[in-house]
Amino acid sequence: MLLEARGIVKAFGSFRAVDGADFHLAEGEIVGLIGPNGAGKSTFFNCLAGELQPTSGRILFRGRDITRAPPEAHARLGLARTWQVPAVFEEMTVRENVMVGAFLRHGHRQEAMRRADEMLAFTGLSPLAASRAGSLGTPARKRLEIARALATEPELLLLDEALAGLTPAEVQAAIELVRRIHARGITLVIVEHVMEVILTLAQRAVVFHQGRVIAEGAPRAVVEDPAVIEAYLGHSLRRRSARA
Amino acid sequence: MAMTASRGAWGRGVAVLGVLAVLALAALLPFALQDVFHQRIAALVLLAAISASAWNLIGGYAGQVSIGHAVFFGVGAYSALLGYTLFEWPPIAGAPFGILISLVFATIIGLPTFRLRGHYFSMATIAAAELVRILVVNWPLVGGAVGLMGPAVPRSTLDLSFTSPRPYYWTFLGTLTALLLVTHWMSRSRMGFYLRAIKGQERAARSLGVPVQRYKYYALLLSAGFTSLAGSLYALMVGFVDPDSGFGILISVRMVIITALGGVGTLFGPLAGAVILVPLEEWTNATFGGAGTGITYVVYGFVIMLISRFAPGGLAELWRRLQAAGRRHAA
Amino acid sequence: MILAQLVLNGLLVGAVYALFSSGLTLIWGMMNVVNFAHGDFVMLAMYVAFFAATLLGWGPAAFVPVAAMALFLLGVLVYLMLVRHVMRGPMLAQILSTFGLALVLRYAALWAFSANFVSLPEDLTGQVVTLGGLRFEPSRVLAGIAALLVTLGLHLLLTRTALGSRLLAVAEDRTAAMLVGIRPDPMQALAWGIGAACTGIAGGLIALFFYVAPSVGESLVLIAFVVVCLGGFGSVPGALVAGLAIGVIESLSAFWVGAAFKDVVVYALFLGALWFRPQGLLGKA
Amino acid sequence: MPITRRGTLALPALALAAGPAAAQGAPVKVGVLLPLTGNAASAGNSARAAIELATELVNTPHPELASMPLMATAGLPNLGGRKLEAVFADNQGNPSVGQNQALRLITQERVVGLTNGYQSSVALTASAVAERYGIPYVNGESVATNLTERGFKWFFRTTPIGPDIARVYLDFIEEQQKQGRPVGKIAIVHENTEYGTSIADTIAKEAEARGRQIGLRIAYSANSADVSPQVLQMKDAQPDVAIFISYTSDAILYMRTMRAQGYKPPILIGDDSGFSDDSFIQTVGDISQGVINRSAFDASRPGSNSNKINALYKAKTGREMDDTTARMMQGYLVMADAINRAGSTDPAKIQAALRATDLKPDQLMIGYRGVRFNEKGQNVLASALLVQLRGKEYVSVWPEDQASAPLELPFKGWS
Repeated sequence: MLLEARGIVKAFGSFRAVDGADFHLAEGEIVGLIGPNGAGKSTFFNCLAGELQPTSGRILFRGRDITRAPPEAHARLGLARTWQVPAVFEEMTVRENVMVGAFLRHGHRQEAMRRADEMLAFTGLSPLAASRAGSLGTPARKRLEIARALATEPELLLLDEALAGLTPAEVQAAIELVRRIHARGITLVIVEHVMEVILTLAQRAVVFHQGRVIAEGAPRAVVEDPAVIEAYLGHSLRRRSARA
Repeated sequence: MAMTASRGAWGRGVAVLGVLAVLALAALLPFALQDVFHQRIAALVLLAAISASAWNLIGGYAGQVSIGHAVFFGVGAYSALLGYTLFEWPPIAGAPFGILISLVFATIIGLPTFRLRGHYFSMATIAAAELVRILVVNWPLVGGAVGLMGPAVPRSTLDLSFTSPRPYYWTFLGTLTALLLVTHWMSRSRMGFYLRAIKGQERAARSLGVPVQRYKYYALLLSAGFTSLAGSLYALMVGFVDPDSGFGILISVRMVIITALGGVGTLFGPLAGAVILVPLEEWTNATFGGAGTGITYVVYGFVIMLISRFAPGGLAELWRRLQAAGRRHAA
Repeated sequence: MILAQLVLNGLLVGAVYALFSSGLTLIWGMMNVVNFAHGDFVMLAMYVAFFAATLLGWGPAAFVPVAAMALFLLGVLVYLMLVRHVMRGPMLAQILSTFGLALVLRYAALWAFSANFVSLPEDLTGQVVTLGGLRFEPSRVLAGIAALLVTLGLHLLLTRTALGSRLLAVAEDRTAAMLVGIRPDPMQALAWGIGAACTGIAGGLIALFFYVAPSVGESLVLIAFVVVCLGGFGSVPGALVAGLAIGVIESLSAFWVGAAFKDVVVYALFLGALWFRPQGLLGKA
Repeated sequence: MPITRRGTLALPALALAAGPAAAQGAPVKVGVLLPLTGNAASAGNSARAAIELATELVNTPHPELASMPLMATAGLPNLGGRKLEAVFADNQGNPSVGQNQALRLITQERVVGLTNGYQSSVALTASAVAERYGIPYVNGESVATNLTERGFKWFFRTTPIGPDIARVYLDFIEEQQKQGRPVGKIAIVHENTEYGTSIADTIAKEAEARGRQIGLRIAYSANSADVSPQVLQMKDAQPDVAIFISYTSDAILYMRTMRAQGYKPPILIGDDSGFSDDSFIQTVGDISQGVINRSAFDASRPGSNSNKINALYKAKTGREMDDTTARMMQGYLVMADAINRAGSTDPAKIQAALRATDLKPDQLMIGYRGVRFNEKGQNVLASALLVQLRGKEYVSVWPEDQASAPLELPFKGWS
């Protein structure tokens, strides 16, 4: 077991965004976390990444308790992430952005640069290496985040809506990139509310609703689960009625 | 970079030669300036550049805008003269103690305040510096409100008390060169990248394994040490320090202003800022000061406003714009 | 008795601090711009009051609104000519520009009005009232009431009016505000105007019992920064609470610890408060 | 660095044009360091006007002031009638700037001597430059004792200093005791920069030497927005004598707050500075009736030099000359006199002339017993008297032989 989370609760005041979620992940998997907006999947994701500390529950990475470990410790242990809204270092160049990640395992500048260039080539960003990251558009920023996270040489990569807001062609390219990352032997967790992405990419899907895991299994099977349909439908129905 | 390795080495060679040439020219400058007052202004430019460059390490590279750096400056200045007052040491002997005390202060101030974000951090540093200033004012052992005097008449060359500004100029030039070398090396190392990442996006930096608090602390230590040294050098030249000229809030603000004017987080920004600002201060004061109408500061303030209005990134931004224009022209 | 008098004096001074800080907290909190020239805004308002009272013989009912209007114009002008252009730059550019502005205003005042200390005519500032053994100057009570009213007014403006929600929307997210059809520039110019107008009211009232000189803003501005920060940036009620608290703490510590150390107590408590509440007393996390 | 001299020359040049054209050779320049901006700008600018006036008086004949040196004649007679020129420099109240400006005045403006400085810290650093360059420096107003304890050869000071002042206060207090007034409890309230602290220390030391206790000592910061706790402390302790060492803004606040809190000490002494500022009298004079002030400048006696100078100053500026301003002006005039007696612009000769200075009371515009320097450069004949506020004017009340009006106690304040 690469990652295991047991009974995770995350409360903000009296509101429980995550309410007793269990989760496990085997090495080499691609798992999709799905659920309607506000289902708690992002909060849960941030607990896994160390950005938020769960109110209760435990998270184990390779059997090691990382529940209260700070985000930087997660990175060191081999657990990298990207952000829903890309958080690139705007004032640095694309290469420098990736070098920040590479410096985690390589103290020397030359070595970090070599490693960064590798990742830029891998993600197809080499032509943009010298551009200021702040000048990039959304697709390139998302790619840059992935390159930067990969430069920390993770075993597990957590992608937070890495495909949201992309055009269909860009989505195809991104899916292809995710496959290649997986081919390098990196385990992936993908948070996505676009169902299609999960269907094509994930080996397993975990569905969140109201802070709990309501279904889990092969993506095809999960989307046909009545509970899941109810959750999504109910959600969109509520939204429709709210708008009216 | 599309540059090949050999061209990189060649380019670096040229850069090193260029820097050496500039340094040699800078060292010879006092001979070109016959006028003692101009020599002194040149020395003051370097002194201002040292403290601004030191501030730049934490304020510029790491983006933690401290407006309380006068603490370290004052500690440096006081240490130099306190050694003389209490034990009759040559003032320079106090400098290492100033650095040590500054590192302790940096720890005491830095560790709790680094949790604070943006303006809260700035305000906390102001409060900490004011706190120290008031305590010094009310502490007779360190001279209280009266301040501390250096040796009125030099007892030996060890007192480093000269009539000519030239020896000060060279001392400051040496210190600044060392500081800029350290800064340059730091900015290209892991630490430099980490600091810029922290400045850009603290959360993202942490997710990439950057121990944010630790690197902020390193930067503050480096910054505090050099700021303290600048204070000691100031005391050496002026031969006197009191709470306002050592710990006053304007000392802190001036470091920020000079760096912001030149370009935050750039190697030569603080120096460029000092080259503009210090002569501007002296020129306005010499030209308008005697009239006693405050026009000195009206002109001075207006120039600062104009620069910030048209180049919010400081002179470094203007420089980049010029370069870009040059490239467009060449193409 | 002395304790009661000390607390009363502290509250009255604290109200002045709150009044003095109300405009600053609006500008600072909503636009994330530190206005280093804030003290000098107050100084200008005090001179407006001074000249209106001495040259035209006006009373506070006339010169306070005039000072508010004059400062409103100044605020809008400063925003349009200066702040608008530096806001998108780094935080340091704002420090740089408002510091430059502060110098220009302070020393233009020195140039125009000389460095001499002046004050309003004695008949405006004069009376002392004794109530139940406690003594106070009505002008200070007036300032205290004004502080409450200004705070309340600002708070209602921001939370209860369409204008307020537009101002807040721009403060929250400029781009998003633009998407829903709010033009940010006029909104922010207005915010600067309103912030400066509050400062104008403060200056006009403080002039009633304080001396007026080009350097007067300098001696008040640091405490205003502390008040705004302690209250939580942008929190108008926070500034009131913090202002009153600092006034009383100063008064009591000056009496018991020593006047020279009262700021030590204030700064130490301020740092301590930030340790427990890094976002200020009433600030949002 | 285009350092020009336009600004510094403009006004003295005007003063020159006004006088009769007897000038031979270039004017003799004296550097004047003043805090023209910053916290003490008010004092600096008052002094600037006084020194402009002094320059005018030296350069044009003023027979009505004939008892003072250089007044009856035009220019400096021993230098062939060359004009005197004051070159002003703003020290911004900052010791480092003071040092810069001293250097500039010496090396660029080629002044033959330096005067003033105002803040002791500035006088300290600026005079160190003068010492190294061998340029005479006459300070007329800084009271820090250590200024004349540094073994300097080029530094002279005309003002009474801490110990002189302390003696005046304690002599006065002891005399009041002889007349049966209670003076057992003395309070010192002082601002906590160098000025207030050092004067307060000296008074405390002198009191102790005479076997008296300072019952209450309150240090405060001059830029406080509120001084009511201090007033309540005094109201609580009820001292017989209160000595205030304050700058202008805080002196104004104290008077207002004492009135608001309904507290009057029976004897209220203000130490010069803030309490002697014309702004103080204009803003809170009405509620400060009978406040006693240390001063060496008593303009209240008709026909005296002080009275005439004050009238000229008032005509020029519309304000009364205060003691600090007068002491600065006197310092400048001592320098002018020494240059004239030296008959040369050679610094060493001016230094020698300064050493030989022996001015009598009627040769001064201020109430010293004379000007004569000891080997440290301190004027041994400096003295102070006490004046009391009556209406909008200070009148001399003590010591009795120099008094122009009787002392009125207790402190009246407001009605």
